[in-house]
Amino acid sequence: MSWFGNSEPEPPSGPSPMDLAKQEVDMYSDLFTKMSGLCFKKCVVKMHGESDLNVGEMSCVDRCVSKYMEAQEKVGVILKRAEESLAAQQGG
Amino acid sequence: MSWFGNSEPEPPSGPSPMDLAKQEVDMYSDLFTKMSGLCFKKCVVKMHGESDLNVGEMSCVDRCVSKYMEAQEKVGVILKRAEESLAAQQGG
Amino acid sequence: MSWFGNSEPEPPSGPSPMDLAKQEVDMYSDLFTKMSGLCFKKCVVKMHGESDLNVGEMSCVDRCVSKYMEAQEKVGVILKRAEESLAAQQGG
Amino acid sequence: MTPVQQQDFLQHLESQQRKDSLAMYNNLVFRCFDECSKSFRSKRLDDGETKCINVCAEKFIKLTSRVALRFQDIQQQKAKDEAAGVQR
Amino acid sequence: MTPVQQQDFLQHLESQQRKDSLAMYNNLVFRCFDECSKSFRSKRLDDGETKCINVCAEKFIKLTSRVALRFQDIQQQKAKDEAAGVQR
Amino acid sequence: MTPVQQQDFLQHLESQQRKDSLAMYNNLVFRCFDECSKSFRSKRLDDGETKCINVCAEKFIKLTSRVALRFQDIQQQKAKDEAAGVQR
Repeated sequence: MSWFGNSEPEPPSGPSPMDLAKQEVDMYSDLFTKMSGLCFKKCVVKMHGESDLNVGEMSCVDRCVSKYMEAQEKVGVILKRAEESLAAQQGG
Repeated sequence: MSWFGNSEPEPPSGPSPMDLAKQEVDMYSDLFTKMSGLCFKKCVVKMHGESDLNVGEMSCVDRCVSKYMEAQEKVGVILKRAEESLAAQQGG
Repeated sequence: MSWFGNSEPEPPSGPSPMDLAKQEVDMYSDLFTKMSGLCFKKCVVKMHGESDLNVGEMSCVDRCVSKYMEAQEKVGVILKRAEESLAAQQGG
Repeated sequence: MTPVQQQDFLQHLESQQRKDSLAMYNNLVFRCFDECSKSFRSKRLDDGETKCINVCAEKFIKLTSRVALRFQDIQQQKAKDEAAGVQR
Repeated sequence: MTPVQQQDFLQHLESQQRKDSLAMYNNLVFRCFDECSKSFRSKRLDDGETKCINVCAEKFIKLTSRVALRFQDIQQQKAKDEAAGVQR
Repeated sequence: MTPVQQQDFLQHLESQQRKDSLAMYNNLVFRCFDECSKSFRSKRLDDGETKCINVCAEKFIKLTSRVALRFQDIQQQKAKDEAAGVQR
């Protein structure tokens, strides 16, 4: 699985399940950080007054998370297809 | 200490002092990188002429660092309070 | 090699060649991520219509990569000189 | 996974969470200072800047908890859909 | 490097590539959602936003492959220049 | 900490510093190229872009050294305040 557009040496032995599990944990925490940051930027504009989220901000955040996760899924499908066509090209 | 708003399984054994010390080193280097980047953005605007910092830029950087560290402290207090109230809610 | 402007304790034993090799791999992958992101921002503006890169975008990307790598080299020379003068100051 | 691996994995999870908390702390200061710092004529934050940083930090913490809950709702819903073989 | 070190290094290379792919996935979603999400009146992406995200993701993937090829051309050219003692 | 742990910690400190230097190098190129690159009609940086990148890099390096000194002054001042039980 590599975007460097050239054939890589066959990896010696597959990745350990532990390594994969850890990378998934890191991936979700990166996803969470990015989604929170972006929904904050899009939904919370005024920094004066109340320090609670108002009703508008709360519903904006809920919709932002739902749409972000939908985008995550859609981009995942596109990346998968690109990977498969890359592998096909390299006779992988 | 987690922002995922749900109760986590009790960590098996506490973090090793070595792990904590290493994380603190990483935290300060991340703080330093972010502070330098932001003070550069706020204090250094013109990229032509002299390649030394002029007097105005130098005093701006000194004040930027001082205010940034003050913000670091203030946000630390707020995060600590939020953590404590989160733990209280979960009967932590 | 440190920007913290004070003399560091002599590192106990030099870094292992393995550690250096791994850091170089990480550096190039960070360089690649930054360069792709910046050239995307500079060369790909419209997100509607064709999902292929048009001729203009393709030549823009080629030039962006070539100029980015030239900048990488030039900044490398400047950093090296700054490091040497820092070491000279500290009688390194 | 063997008990030792499980232990190691929980250790990683716990260390990752601590890393995330420290990273969020630094991100929060960076974001709110960038948003709220207006001038550099003094070495101290003025009242307006301090108020802005407090509101910014409080709102970001509340937003993060809310995002965590919505994120879990969606993951649980997806698991149920997959179990029921439903493709949303 | 000893065979064991080589093995360890290849393992690192392979794990780094997987990490890069996951990081690119998250970066791609972040960048294209930031670029393409216009309003938050509904919980679902509308057609315009979906189309924009698709084009954005496809173009970014194609751009990344092209950057990789150009990057390799430059590295190979540099190696040749160095070998021929040419200072461009 | 035992001598072995101390050795390990110094090793980590030293490796972290190298990582920071490489990260600063990449950040510096990213920031100054973003700031200074104006057009993409040629494969080479023009004189104006080259001059801008040089000034940007030099200023950033000088700023980083100055931030490091100010940062240390504040940390030392905080340590003294804490020792004297002073709450600024």
